[in-house]
Amino acid sequence: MSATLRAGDVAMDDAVVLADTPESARGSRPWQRFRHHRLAMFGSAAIFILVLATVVGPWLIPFDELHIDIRNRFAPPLVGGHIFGTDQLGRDLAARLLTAGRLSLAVGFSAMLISASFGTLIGVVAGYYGGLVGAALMRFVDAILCFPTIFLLLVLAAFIVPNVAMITLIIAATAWMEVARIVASQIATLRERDFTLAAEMLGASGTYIMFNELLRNAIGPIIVAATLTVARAILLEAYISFLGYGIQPPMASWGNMLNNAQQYLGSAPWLAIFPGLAITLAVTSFNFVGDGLRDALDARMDIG
Amino acid sequence: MARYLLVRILQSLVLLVLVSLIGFAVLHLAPGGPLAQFALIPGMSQADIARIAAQMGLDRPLPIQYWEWFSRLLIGDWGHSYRDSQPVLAVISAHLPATLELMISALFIAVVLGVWIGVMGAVRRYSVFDSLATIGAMIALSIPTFWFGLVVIYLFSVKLGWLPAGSRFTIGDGSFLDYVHHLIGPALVLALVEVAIWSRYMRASMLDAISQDYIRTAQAKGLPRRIVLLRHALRNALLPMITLAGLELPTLLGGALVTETVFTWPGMGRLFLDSLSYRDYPVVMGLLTFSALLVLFGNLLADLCCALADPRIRLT
Amino acid sequence: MTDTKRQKVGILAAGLAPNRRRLMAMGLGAGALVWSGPRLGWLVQAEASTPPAKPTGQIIIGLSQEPTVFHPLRLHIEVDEGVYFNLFSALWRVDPQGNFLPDLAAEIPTLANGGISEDGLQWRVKLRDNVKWHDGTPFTADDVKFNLDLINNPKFAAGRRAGHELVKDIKVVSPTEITWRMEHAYAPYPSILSWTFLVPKHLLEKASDPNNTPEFLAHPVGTGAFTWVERVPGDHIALAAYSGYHGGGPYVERLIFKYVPDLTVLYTQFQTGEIDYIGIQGITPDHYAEAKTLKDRVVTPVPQPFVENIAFNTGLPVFKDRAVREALYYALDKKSIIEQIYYGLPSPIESFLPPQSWAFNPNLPKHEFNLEKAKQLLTDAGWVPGSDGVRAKDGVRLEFTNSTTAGNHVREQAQQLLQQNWQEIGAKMNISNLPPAVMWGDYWMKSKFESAMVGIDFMVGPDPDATDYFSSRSIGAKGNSGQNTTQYDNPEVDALLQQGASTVDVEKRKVAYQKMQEFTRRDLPYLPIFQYTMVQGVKGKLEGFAPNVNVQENCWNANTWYWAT
Amino acid sequence: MSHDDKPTACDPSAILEVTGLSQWYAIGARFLGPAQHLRAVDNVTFSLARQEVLGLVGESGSGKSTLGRAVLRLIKPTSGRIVFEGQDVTHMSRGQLRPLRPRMQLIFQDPFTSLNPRMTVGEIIAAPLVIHQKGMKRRRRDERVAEALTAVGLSERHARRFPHEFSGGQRQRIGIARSIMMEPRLLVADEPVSALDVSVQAQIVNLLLEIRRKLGLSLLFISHDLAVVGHVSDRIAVMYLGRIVEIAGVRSLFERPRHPYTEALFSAVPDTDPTLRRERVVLKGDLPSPLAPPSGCAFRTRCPYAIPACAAAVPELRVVGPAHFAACIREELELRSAGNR
Repeated sequence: MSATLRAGDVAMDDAVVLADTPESARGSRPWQRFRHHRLAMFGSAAIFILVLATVVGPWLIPFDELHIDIRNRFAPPLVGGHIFGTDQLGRDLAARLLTAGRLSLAVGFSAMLISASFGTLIGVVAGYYGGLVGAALMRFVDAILCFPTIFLLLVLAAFIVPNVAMITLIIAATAWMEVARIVASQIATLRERDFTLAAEMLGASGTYIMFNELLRNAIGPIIVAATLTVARAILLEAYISFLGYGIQPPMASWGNMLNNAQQYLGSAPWLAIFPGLAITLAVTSFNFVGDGLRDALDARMDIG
Repeated sequence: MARYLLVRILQSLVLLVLVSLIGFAVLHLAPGGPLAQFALIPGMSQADIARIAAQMGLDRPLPIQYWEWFSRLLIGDWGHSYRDSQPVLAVISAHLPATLELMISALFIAVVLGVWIGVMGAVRRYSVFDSLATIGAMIALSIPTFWFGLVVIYLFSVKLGWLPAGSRFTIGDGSFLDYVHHLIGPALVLALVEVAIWSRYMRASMLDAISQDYIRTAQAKGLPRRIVLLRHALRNALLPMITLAGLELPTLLGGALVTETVFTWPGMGRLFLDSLSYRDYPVVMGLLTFSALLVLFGNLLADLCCALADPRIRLT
Repeated sequence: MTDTKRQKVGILAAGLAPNRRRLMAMGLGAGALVWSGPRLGWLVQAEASTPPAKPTGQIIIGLSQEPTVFHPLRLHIEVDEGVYFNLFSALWRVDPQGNFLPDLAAEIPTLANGGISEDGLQWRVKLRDNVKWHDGTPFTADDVKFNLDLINNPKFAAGRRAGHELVKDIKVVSPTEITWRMEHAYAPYPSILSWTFLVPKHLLEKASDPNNTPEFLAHPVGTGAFTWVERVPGDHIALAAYSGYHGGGPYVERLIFKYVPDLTVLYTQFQTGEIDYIGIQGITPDHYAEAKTLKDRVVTPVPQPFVENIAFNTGLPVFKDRAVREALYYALDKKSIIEQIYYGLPSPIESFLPPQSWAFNPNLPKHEFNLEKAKQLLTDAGWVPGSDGVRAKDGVRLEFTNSTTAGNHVREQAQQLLQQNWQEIGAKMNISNLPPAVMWGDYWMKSKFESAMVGIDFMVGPDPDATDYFSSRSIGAKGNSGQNTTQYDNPEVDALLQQGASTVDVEKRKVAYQKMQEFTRRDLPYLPIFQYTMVQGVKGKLEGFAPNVNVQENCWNANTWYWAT
Repeated sequence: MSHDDKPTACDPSAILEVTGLSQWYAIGARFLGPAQHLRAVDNVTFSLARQEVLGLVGESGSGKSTLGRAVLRLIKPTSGRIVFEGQDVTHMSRGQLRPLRPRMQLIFQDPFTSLNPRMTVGEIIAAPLVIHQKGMKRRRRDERVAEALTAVGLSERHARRFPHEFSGGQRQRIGIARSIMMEPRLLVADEPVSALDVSVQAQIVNLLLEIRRKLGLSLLFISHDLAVVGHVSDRIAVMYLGRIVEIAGVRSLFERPRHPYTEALFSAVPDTDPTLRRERVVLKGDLPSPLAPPSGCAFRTRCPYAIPACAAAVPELRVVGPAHFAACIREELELRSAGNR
């Protein structure tokens, strides 16, 4: 039994050295890199403000986003206390913009969670087992990637009863392949590392190796991909809502606000401008953060 | 090489079958159908609808319908559109030129601008130009294409009246200049995202090339920086971009769909949306298959070009 | 954009042939056919300026939907008919006053001239002898027989067979004369024939499969004023003047149907002059005020026979109670919908029939927007508000979904206004809009919806006979053929419908239908909101243009259009 | 020579018996096109007694590591038979092997890649417990980790750190701690010190020997360094191009090597001055490609004593002395031993 061995039994001059190594040196390096990424910090701040605004904002605005004031349609910004004006039914645009943001961000986050989980699952299995299973899974991924995303999205969206959950699901359904690919290639490389063999040698099951040993090494790229997926998902929601297949009224999302606004482009351009800016800001922020994370979590710098 | 080609083509065919299977399943398993909107025509009985459905073969089991469609596809028969009864290939090829025109001009803008911005960014790394280009590209990637299109229409068509608000040409004019005039708006909108992508990739590729030993050697030998960069670095940096052109096809195609919608451009995207809402299954299937073919072909071509251009890449 | 098209489809689905029915109501149905002279180009004489000596210039017609089917007997949509009027000819056509004008026929068959027998069963049609197909082949009675046979050919995917299936014993007497027997008398048949465009026998008879005629579909050949030039899919269709046309004109070299899927862009192009005429959906209401001020443009609101409704599925417990339907009607802010959302263009209505119909009942109770009355009605009927403010009775919550074609923005605005109106009286309405291919399938036909916002033309054929929509024997959900999707079941209405359909005496029919309108106004299976109005725009210099409420497309007489010099 | 002298004999005291083991890899076996076979291990037979240390020595590419992994059934052998503790494990599935894993363990050559960089040392060492003793309380597990760390000369404070914070030698200690966690009966050490600084090598070797002594386990010690192997082992097997060419007790082998290749290896062992070390200086040419090994004796292309007969047939391992086997047809050769250079 190992307990019968005592430290003193063996020379341990090299073992003593590390007593002074600073604690958790590893944890801080990516974080420092991230903090020095100006755009990423800007993005984080913007996301924080957006989330805060959409969560708290609607209570601070003296208008209900669903209240129709039909005789006060198309009020331009700053008229009648409506800082962003009113829409085609006389609803306060600022209030709608914020609640729409709540929905758009929620759809983006949820779609990311679903697609990242599913993509990771597929990627891990494909990367770990390789062979026939892996090839079959990756060909499936390839096949779906052959469709331009918008085509696939529309085909799916055209045939479902549009509600928030379904929209989220179909966005996730068109966004998981990238994660799957990244994870599969990561896992396939990691699988060849000795520590995988070591785990196998310990009698670990495939599931244990995949999800306890390998997955944590692919977490960096997954986080990066997931962040960029949020950006994509927000955009995709806007696209399908714009094309008329997305979130249905009276619920507001940035996409369907734009969809409704384009008809009034000439007469009430603010209806199109504000939601468009909101989408751009949100998506840009997530892209900035994703970019920053990519630099900060660069696998080459970190994996032993 | 020939073997590689054969293997790749076989792989692509397998993918194509998968693609069509997925497309077919999604289309046909969904509720609704191509005849629903005729159901309310006065004097149209439900028996009439059933009769027409049977004449269209819509009442048979799905696997049989798929097999019929697929086996015809193999002999080059893509079926006929439910809407205008024309062969699907003819329908697609009628809409193809408009889309190609848009895609090629957007790609042209993207390559020229993107390569220039990328090279300048890499050469003057961390300069103000580089930072602005980086931020600009990130923002361009984040702007919803359709919204940008709307803004362009609002500014240049509605407010300034410089550009037409849509369509591909003025009927009765149709001169080259007229075509170009109509093309400017949608091509710029579609190019936006592509410029961003190309400049990002080009910058990375160029940075990679500049850091190569032989470039440093060449510089050390005292060759003018300009010559070194253009003759040696740029050539090597452009190589990976060939692949990008192939890989970017789905994005470009998807972008074209949205742009065509905003600018009422009579291309494949327009056709796709119309066919979808009419449940014109043969055309939708045809378009899905066609775009998948295009994408697969693009990827294959990119790989081949890359291999031919760079002897270091072995095709095994 | 897509939604404009879908909006169209939504309306479309409510009835393909709106205007022509009114013509029948005024014409044959009322027994007051007015004969016009044998010359088709009569309108020209009415014009002040004169048309050019030879075809000059081109006219561009803007459409928000794309015509795609060029075989007029096949399943097609409304927009295709604009092309048919100019490419093909029917036996006769109809003018804005509702008069039939002989086209391929030499004269209109009537009782007076012996074309139709006393009992309405024997028909004899005399044809023109100077008509040639665009390829030069003469048009004869054989062509007419071929068309009637083709429609009834079980292998042929004919769009509609109503009326035609009654035609038996067709005999070609001579190249210019044809006779047949009707299985039973059918008053609307002359009207049906006015939009039955004939196709050439010599080009189609050889096809072993009548549905598989790709050559003809790609290059249709007719007897109309214009010949086929080309179709640029997704963009436009071009027709050219036919020098051998048997009627008046044509006076323009080219007629172009341009497809612009976005109504706003369509309007912009009308504004800039790229488009000479906006058809079908017309100018959107929000552009009406601005359009009126445009120079050299004639912008006219044209009433349509569609009635915008809220349809209730009375098969559901919540809508079984008439008090609920009545209360919802009281709580419907009709005025705001019409004045704000539709810019005051359409007119409010209480009946399912448009005021232009001879059977229209003008004495129905006027709608009143009264929330208090609505609440009182519900409370009296036992619907009491729950903790969340939504009323309920015997465990049934006053909560339901409302559906329409997804993407129809203007309707969605009205829906949201209704939602707010009804919330105030404790009724919860949830919006669940569907793509047209789902909405108008079994969901609508088999009464799987809860409530729907839909524009319907209730008239069938020539007259106000709405058996299809109100008879308890027309409930699709109960396996019947028909469109009584509200599952309205009233024995008295059934009796009145029967009474109205079984007599030819117009006065007796009028009594029955007016009585019936009182019932539908009281029972409210549909809440009538307004009668549709289309705003059409045309360039001022376009001469010969004559709006015609009796046809699908106002390019019905494009053969007489020309540009004033 | 008698049949009993053959090392294939069934020995009840043996913990591991390997018979005719071959490990071939198909190369270029793609869709379309013929396959070639790489004979990484070719018809190898040996056994390992309980508590014995068997050294396995050979150049890189000779198939030592493959052999090590094959006997542990980390790979599926092409042919042959592996008996571990009396159980035939040759054809066992991964699932069937799982309960046996705690009793056979591997120590990796590269301490940098064999430890999961995203796991703390504590997690790494606790992994066997997590896998095999699922019910174990977390506190008990931490205790066991602490004990193991102490046993290999580290401190329990190190359990919360990540591998990259440690030096190579320390990492190897972590690897050893992990592999002894479940008290294995057989330990295969695959070049455990070759990636380490010379100064640290001895410590690790001594640690291994210490552990072997304490736990009473059998050790298959794989190395290209004959000096290290000689220090550690009871017996030594010399491999060349996938085959065992000589196998004997340390003393016997060092005093009188009977295969020219063994002699060549001796010549490469540094004497006293490490600066003189020049490996395989006496061998001409490179290691032949294992894809196309020379006919007959695979070593003949580089052997200073090769004769035409060497090409005729693959020489069998034969008894050349007490428990000393060699596969060379030139038994008469007087080869230089480790000492006389």
